[in-house]
Amino acid sequence: MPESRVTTWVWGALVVITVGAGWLAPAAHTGHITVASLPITVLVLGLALIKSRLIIRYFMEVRTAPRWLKLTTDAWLAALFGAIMVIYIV
Amino acid sequence: MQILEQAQDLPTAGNIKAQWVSLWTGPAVGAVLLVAAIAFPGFWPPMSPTMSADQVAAFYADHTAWIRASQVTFNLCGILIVPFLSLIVVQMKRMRQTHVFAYCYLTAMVSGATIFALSNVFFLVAAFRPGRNPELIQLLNDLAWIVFIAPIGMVVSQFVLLALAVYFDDQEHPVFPKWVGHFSLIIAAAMVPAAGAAVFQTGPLAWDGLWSFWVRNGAYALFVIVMFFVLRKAIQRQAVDDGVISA
Amino acid sequence: MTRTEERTETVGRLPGDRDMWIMVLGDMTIFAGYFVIFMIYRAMNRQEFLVAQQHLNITIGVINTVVLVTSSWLVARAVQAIRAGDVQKSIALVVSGGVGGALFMVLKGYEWASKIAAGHTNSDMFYSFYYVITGVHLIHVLIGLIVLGVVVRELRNPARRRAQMVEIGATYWHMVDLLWVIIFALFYVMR
Amino acid sequence: MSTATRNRDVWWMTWFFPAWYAVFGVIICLLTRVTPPPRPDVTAAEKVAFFAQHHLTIQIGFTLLLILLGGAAMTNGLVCYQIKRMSVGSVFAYGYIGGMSVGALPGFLLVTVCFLTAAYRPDRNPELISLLYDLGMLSYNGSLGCFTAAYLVLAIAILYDRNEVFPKWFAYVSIWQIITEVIATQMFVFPSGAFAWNGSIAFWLAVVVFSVWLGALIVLLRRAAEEESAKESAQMVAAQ
Repeated sequence: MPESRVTTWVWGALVVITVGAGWLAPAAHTGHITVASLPITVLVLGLALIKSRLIIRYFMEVRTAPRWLKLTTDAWLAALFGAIMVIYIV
Repeated sequence: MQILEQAQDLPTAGNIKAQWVSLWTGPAVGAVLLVAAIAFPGFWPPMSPTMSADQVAAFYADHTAWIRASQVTFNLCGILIVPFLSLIVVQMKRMRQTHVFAYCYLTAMVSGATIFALSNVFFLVAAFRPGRNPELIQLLNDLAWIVFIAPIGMVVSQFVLLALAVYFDDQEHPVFPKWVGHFSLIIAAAMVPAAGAAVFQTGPLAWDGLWSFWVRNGAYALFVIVMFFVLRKAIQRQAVDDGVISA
Repeated sequence: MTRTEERTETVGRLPGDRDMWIMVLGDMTIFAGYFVIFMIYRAMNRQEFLVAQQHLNITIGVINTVVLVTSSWLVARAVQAIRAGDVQKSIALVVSGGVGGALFMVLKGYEWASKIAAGHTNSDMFYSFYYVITGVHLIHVLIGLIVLGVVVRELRNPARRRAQMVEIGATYWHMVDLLWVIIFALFYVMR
Repeated sequence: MSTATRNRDVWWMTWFFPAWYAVFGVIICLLTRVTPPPRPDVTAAEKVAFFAQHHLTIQIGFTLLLILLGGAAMTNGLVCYQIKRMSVGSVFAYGYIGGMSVGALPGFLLVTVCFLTAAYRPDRNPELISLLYDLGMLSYNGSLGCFTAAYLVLAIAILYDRNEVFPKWFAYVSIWQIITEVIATQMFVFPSGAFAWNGSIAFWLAVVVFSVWLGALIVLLRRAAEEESAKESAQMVAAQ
């Protein structure tokens, strides 16, 4: 698959995930849901993690970058999302 | 200073003329500031830090007009010393070295002048409404005196930088003679103890004390007077070197 | 694929330059700090944050995310275009990416104005974070527009035209996108 | 003349730079207790108690700072000198010292004077002590524009420079500094929380970024001086 086609597919995935995640948001429902929800939060954070990694790997071209950069960006993602998750649960 | 006719329109002559004018702003501003200092009732003798709030308020109420007149003069004319100090920067840039000391001096000079300007404002605000709560007048008076006497860091660094620049100037004919460096450090040493004015209420280091008031201010005045003659000589030598005046 | 290309493929090639990656990784770390601190305050005021979050306009949030993701995609395409030697296409793509960024700022400005008009000022803790974090992000968008402007200017000048310059600008611009995606998840969507 | 002594003065200032910041760090952290900052969300009586508790160290520390205050100007003059060596001319160098010399008053002097004035008469009306406390801390932590201006001209100078006096990434680090100053605006609004003058974002994160900036600057100033020395000895060899 040519490079530009891959980029476009990634863009399509990002848009779809965004719209899907928007549907999960509390404000998307008129019923004023004001209860915390662990499954939804996990899902939302998981989707954000996928989106972030897609942007880093494909748009920022870390996919073909040196190993140290791949490791650094993955470590950043793991540390950030790990910390967010832990703080949320605790 | 008699500029040679054939050199009149040269840029070097313009430079010398500008420096010469700046040099003479020194004594002119010095004279005005001396008059202002004489006119400020709080200097004769310097107001004691041990005065109570009511006494301070009464002092401002009794001498409002003279405090305003003298401090407005300080406010208006104090920073006019800057062209004179800039002259030192210009001459430092002629010394045989990079210009780093000159830029440091310039920075310290600007900050130092700003600090001085702040003290006049505190004096003037205290005198603005003598009917204010005495505690507030005392606070403004404390701030005015502490800002006026104690923050000597900016001037001390100027003296140290000037001394360093003089010592590092290893030309055959240095811009300033070596003793200017020693002199500058002695003045710095004489002024340093005045920082104690922000702590002590009595004794020589209090803001009305022998050291913090008389020695500190006397040392600075002496520096300006001596530098007038040092700078005059340096400019004359530069003028000769540039072929602007005859030797 | 020639042999040299194959080698760079396995060793890996740094897009843009080292300096911009220091900027991007450092900025990502600083923002990670903001996010973690936000989460800590959120954990301490769960219900309050959740109620305040209801008043954010999710539709604008989704639209803005799509706008920024699309803008990022255009800039990624611009990098591919300049590598293929198509300067005009690359310029057009960078400019349209910039338009996306400008549109994002307009929408964000509208969102801020309507929130403030509705009384959701920074006296509410959730909104104090919202304004600061999105505000700092907006400054990054603004810097990004300047960066994209520089890229366009360099592309127009045949003497200075370099693919690396586009890569540098793109790296920064994708970071702006990346940070927004996380802001979107934390402020708008999670419960 | 020995070789490469013409920038001996630059070397002096380059060594002075970290020395001064070390002393400054000791003064503000250990003696005067303004960094990390005392709390903004306390009553006037607690502020009086703060001054009573640290009375002596505040007086020692800040009196020392009154004497050493000029060191800030000297460190900034050195950065100005290095900017002047860039290929971008003097504009940014003058802009840098302009911003920084303005910054000396709200950034250092005002907190020094306010805290010393508060410690000067501990029996002053607590409301006035409280005023001096707020005035000192807000001007010290919240003098934003002077430094922002200096960081901005520094960043632009580095990005446009072709002599490579400082690496480009340092321009970006200076931009982070601007961002932290932007966030610090919030400390004028919030007396507590993440954006207060002792807040996790407005203060702690900012301190980390500042330390990175300062540490990098110390290293880069040394590198710039080394390169200047090398260039000069090369020129001297060429001239002989």
